[in-house]
Amino acid sequence: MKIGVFICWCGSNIKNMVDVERVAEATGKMPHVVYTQDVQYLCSEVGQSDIGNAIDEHQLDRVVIGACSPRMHETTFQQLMNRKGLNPYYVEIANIREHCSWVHTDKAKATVKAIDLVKKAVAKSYYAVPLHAESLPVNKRALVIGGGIAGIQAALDIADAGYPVDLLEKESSIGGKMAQFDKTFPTLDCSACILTPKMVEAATHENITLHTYSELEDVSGYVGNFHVTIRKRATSVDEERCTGCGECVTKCPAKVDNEFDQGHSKRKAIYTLFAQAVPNKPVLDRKNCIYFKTGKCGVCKKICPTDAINYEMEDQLIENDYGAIIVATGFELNEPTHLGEYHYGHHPDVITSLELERMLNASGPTQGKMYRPSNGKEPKRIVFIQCAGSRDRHDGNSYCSKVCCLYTAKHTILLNEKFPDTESYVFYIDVRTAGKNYEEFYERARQMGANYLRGHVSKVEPLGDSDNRLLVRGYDGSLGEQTEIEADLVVLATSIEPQQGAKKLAGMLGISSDRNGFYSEAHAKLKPVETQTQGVYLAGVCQGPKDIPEAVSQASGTAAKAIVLFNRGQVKGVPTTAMVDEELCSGCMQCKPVCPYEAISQEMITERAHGKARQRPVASINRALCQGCGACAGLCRSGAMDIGGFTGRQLLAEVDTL
Amino acid sequence: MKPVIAAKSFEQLLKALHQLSSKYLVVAPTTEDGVEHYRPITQMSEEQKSQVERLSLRNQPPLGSVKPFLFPDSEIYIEFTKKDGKLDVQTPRASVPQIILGAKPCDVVSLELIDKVFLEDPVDGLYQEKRDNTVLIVNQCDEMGANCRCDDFGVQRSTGSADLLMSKDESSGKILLKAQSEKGNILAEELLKEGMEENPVFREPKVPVKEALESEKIQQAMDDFFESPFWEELAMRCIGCATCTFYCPTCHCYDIRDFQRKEQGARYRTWDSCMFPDYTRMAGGHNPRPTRKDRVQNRFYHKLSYFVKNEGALGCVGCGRCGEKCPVGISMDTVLNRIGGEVNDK
Amino acid sequence: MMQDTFEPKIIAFCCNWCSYAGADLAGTGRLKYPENIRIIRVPCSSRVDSALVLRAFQNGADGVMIAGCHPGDCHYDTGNYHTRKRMMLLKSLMEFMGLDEERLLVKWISGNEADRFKDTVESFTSKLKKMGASGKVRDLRCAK
Amino acid sequence: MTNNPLMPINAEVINIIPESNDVKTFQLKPEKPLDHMPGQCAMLSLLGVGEALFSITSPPGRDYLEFSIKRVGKLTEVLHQMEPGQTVGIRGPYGNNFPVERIKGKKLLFIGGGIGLAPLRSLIQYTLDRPGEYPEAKQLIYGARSTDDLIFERDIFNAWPEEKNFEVNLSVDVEAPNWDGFVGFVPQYLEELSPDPQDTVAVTCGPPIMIKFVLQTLEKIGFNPDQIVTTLEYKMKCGIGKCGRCNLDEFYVCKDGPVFYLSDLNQMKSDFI
Amino acid sequence: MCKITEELQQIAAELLKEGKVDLVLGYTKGEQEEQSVPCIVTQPEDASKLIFDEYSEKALSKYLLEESFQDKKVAIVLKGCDQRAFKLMQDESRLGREDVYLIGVECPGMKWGEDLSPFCLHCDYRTPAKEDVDSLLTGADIPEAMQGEPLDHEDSFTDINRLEKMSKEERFEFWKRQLNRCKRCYTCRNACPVCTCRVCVFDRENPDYIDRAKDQMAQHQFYHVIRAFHVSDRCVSCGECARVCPEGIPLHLLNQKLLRELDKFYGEYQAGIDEVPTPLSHANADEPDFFGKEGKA
Repeated sequence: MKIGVFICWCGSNIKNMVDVERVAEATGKMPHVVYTQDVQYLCSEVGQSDIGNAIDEHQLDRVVIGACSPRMHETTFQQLMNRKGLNPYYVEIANIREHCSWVHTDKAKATVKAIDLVKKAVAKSYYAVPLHAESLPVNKRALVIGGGIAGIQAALDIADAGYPVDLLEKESSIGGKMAQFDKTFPTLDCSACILTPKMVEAATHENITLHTYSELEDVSGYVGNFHVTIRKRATSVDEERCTGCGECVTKCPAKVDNEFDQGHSKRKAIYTLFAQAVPNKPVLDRKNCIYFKTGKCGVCKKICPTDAINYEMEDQLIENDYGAIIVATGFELNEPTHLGEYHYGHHPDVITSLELERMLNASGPTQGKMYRPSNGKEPKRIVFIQCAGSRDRHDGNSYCSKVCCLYTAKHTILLNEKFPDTESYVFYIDVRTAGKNYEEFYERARQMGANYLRGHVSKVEPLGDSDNRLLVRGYDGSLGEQTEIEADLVVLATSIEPQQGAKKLAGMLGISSDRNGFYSEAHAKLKPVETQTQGVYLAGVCQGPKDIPEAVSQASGTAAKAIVLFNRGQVKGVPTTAMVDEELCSGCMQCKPVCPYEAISQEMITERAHGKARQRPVASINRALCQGCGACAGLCRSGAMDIGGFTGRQLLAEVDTL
Repeated sequence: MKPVIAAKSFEQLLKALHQLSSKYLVVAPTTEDGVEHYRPITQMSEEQKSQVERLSLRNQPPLGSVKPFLFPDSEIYIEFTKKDGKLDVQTPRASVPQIILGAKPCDVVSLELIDKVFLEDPVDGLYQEKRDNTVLIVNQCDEMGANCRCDDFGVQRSTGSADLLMSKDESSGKILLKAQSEKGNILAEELLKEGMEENPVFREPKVPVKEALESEKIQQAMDDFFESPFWEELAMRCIGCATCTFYCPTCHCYDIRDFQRKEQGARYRTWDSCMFPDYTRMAGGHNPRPTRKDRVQNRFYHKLSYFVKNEGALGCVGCGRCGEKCPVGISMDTVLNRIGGEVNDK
Repeated sequence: MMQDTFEPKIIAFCCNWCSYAGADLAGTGRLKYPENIRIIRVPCSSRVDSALVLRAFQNGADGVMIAGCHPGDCHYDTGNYHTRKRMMLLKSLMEFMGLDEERLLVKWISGNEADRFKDTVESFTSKLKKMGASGKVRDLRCAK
Repeated sequence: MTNNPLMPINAEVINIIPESNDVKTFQLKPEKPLDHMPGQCAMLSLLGVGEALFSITSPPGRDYLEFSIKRVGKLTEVLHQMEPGQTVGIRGPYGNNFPVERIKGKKLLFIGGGIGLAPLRSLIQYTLDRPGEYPEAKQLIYGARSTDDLIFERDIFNAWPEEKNFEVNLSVDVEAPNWDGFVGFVPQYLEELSPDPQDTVAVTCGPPIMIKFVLQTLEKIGFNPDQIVTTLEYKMKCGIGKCGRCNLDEFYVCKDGPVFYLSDLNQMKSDFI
Repeated sequence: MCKITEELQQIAAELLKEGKVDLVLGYTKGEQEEQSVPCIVTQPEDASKLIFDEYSEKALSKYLLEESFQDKKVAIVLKGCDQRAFKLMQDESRLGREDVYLIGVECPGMKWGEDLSPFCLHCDYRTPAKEDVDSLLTGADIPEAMQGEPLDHEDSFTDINRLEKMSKEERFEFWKRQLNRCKRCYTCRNACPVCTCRVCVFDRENPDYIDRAKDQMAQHQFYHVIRAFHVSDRCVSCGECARVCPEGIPLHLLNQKLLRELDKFYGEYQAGIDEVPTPLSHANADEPDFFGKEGKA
């Protein structure tokens, strides 16, 4: 072993506070140090060639640098090592500038410290091992889970870049929540008008394969190499044969509440989700189908002109490999029945915003007419209650659902435009309008006559009059007193929540959720679309409440990440990963749950002991996934787990030197 | 001349020994958190001192033997500093004279057995120096403790290299000491100066000594027993700890280790145990005694066969410590009871 | 040893992404703090195991500091959660054994908290000065 | 001063010869000469690192001692990083030696594997140095895992084949380019060569598994146990029969060994390998 | 003869007779008074050696990892805590359930000198769950002290409370005196049913995490802190470490202190009963932060 020690002056930055010559001299006496030099600027070309020459001349196999922070110039020196045919991890840097000369004022003490730091680096370099990054090929095909606007956007972007995408949707049509909306804020664009072209584009794109009425069954593998099983639920309708004529839907005798209209209309047991559904082919809801319940009926099968109805159809399991997975599973709205004070579920005229949205929608249950569910009459006074279940630490979710302020403003505007004689009252805690043109939009709502009352609603109760109207008791903060408003209709801005199955999906994908159940991004600021599992990205509300433009831009962000991955064609890990000493490893797998990257798995090895071949388990590192944090090594009892560049021996050597 | 001296009471003896503590390290048996050990009397609490008489005169050895005072569990023999490539080596200072009060005959014989190994050429100077510096005051047991097998091993009331014998005259309460070596004589003189008095007679132990096992017979029985499946059974029960070896007064195995941090370091020897796998495992991985059976067998054969062949004596004094503390109840009896009737018939 | 001349030795394990960067920033900002600290770079505070901490004390460190990202900011997402769990246990065990658990400092210091880094070193150093040299966990063969 | 037999004396490293990937030969000059015979060992140590027993590779009568050391553990790792001019601790020599008297006038068959050639080399050179006492034919069968693992290349390829009456047979475990020697394990090669046991003494050393099969093969081709000598390698600490660990039955390998006749080993109750 | 012993002998004899197992690992009467020791029975006629009583403390499960027990069908006697240890080994892939016949026994509480073990007084899992074993033998004579609700941790391990009330210096002196007697015989480690590493960190030589010197308090502290740490969340509270220590060092207090802290801050977890991962192999944002009281600067 031949070590060269190089001490940088950094001009006067180090030299003024540290006696560099003494540092070189003192460390030069350490075992295996065969060459020392102090140099004016090690990072300069001259400094670099000094090191290079010394490597050649003294056949150095390790280099120790005393200079600025390794965070500054580690790569510079590693590249130099590379050029010299030495492994980059044979260079060790002692930080004698940021951690020494710049922060101290006593030259003698600073010099002693600098000597210690360089000695520590030399001791660490005794145990340096060459390291290389692992790379793995990437399967250039993406899976997008969730066919809402975020999923569609991500799929289109990736497909446009030339890579195949599978778009998975659990409903029978893509479109998601946006398909239920009437208008979008702040432009009041017709939601369907901007969404449907995207849906059609996705369905017809040569690189996109739709899997509707399908769910994720299983995921294994890792970035670049996910193996996924998709369960395509039986639709009982042969897609190839069905022409989408709708005859079966018309004739089906079974009627059930239409979820798409929030129960404000009926649909058939065989149905398409909505008029513009993509694909526009019906599915048979077996739970409500008379044939499936009683074995009699079979009307649809009889009248189908193409014989597309197949009652024997079974769920299909489709297996595919993907390089990247985009999660865009969206959200659910909280059913505010638990908020007893609002009387939701007890009085038909207390409805949610989405119910109102459907009513206002020209293709909704009322064709755009407003009515009071209790008596069908047009409501004259509508009270909106904000934060119904959001920002509520006691009975609801502590977070803000973010979009309610704006859609409520939208609702008051739409009501005002369509039904000028309705009065809108809005109870709110704060009105949050961060977003381009949002404040203006809210101002417009107020100017158009919406009455905003800052305060909590304490109770909504039936007034008991013949019209069955409601009394809303609340606190008006601007007046500083209790107020009561008689209302025809009460609209609750309910809380946005993660999907029911979010946790299960997270488990399959190995991603984590925050305390509210939304998926966690890898870094709140700098990795907002990545997850801890490499190759799995987050788009839309599944990561947290957001509006459409945010969801769309996040979706494009995920697409960009997937495209970068596919373009690169391989996953390259970090060189400083965990390593398992199989001789020491018991295979107890305590380390496995510690790993945030799911990089540790169990593997069986065969070994000979006492004359017999035996199988035994050991931990195994996927070096393409491991990021080298060392949480596993910090836990491993027998020290079987180590981190390249920060091995137990190296850290012990450092500790022992100080 | 074998002068007998007497102290009026044990207290007086202890006081006299205290007076000598500037010259000698005086150790005696006491209890510490319920565990019996020899400890320097100067470091004892009053409570611990009150235990000394009982344990010194008791017919059963304490858990800790006197061995650590002659063959310490860790002993540095080279200290060094390495500075700027320069090596500076020191050897630790010589040992101090010490008195061990209340040692048992089994302790004495165990030291004689260790002598056979350590004082044989090449002489282990570290041990010899302490041996020469030690005065053993031994009480001959009148009876045997529950786990004692000293009678079988011919150790019962052995006085061999004891420097002073000690007994209590029950009628007068006097503590009698009889010197039987040069070191013993010197100490007796010193104790006389500290207020002890000459006494005409020494009280000899009451019970007659039983006939011991014949070492050659045991060795032969052991050799005949080598292939027995008993060893595998015993090894299956053993958990491979070092209790038996670390509490054995005749075990003398040691390891040599180096220690260094920064510029300072030491080379020391420290007790090792044949029950540890790494005792024989070589750096390359090969281990001539790879299984626990090999190790268990080696321990018993070392005591009951090899020692006889090499040193002419059984390597066990029947003190019973190993069996008493073994977490799975393996004792010398476990083996002796199995190696054949002839031995047990005596 | 005289209290005012006693210079404690502090070994600090700083995570590469936050605390080490914070220390770097203190340097860049030319903040001044005592020379007593020696920083060992680790990828994440969770790399540090109890053995390393105890080894530092054995070798004669008067204080050991483990610094990581603030909870929630870990570069590796969850590393510092492990750190705080493990180190809480280590500290409570040290306390239970009558060892000076105050000599083990666990601190969250982000990459932009140069002042916090400086303050931490200053206050830890002066605290250790008051406490005097560590003797309870030191291997006597390492005594200076 | 205390008479401590565990106290090493200094020896200067005067030369280091790389033998293979993980074996280096160290030429040492102790501050006081250590007189040894072939087969004996000595304790080498570095303060602060550790101490271990190594067999002496050089024959008696040189003004240095040679040790061929394979890098397997902590001490050997540090030894391998040393440079000439540095100092190591040494004490010894320890153990018995090859039966240089008993083998006088016999044909000699040396069988070595890997690093096991190290102790044999001392004996080989000893007998070559004294052709009058050892005039009969000599043969070496030596093998290693690969061509890279063969040690003492200057002896086995150059010096020894030049000697009169000395046949050198080499083998490697696995095929290698430019290798025209035997491919396979040493016991196989031994069986293939089947040297005549008449008036011959076989001396063998190597990894335990090789020794085991070599001994079987020797007996198979007609050697009697009292014609077979081997040297055992056990873990040792004191080297003087006191620390306990290296016993084989009642014998201490450090003191009563390391050289044993197979006829003696066969008397042992314990497995010696 | 107590009911469990009787049934145990019967089952053991049957299993051996029918060739269902090669050996039965249980307890037999030791050579000393009030001592039961591990016992291996291979012949049906020897089944009568087997006993089970209040001295059958030794946790037998770890024997199954020994080379001598490989490739054999073994029946093993397990108390509640032993079964927990077995389960943990199983969860940690140290062995499989298939080749072992588990004979669960109801534990009457083990002796601790003259008294009952504090572990047993605190234990709420004296008897293995029926579904976890192949045979379950119940009907032990339960001493009165064990008949009610198990004692709280505080009421059972009162020494911890006592130590916590001491000053730091008193605690230091207490442990210094205790650990001074440690000879590093590794009996505590070898007896511990959850110390199951293939290679123990304390046996590693390169790097040597621990020095072999027995005269250095620092090395003893190191050993005992690290040992307690490695066992901490995995401890099945059998009490073997303290029982086997020849120097009577109350090692269990270290483990139990850690368990108490873990339970206090992260919720109760009982190794070998609750599912893995054990508390130290996972961590999350919601756990208490002891080191960030001043918050972010």
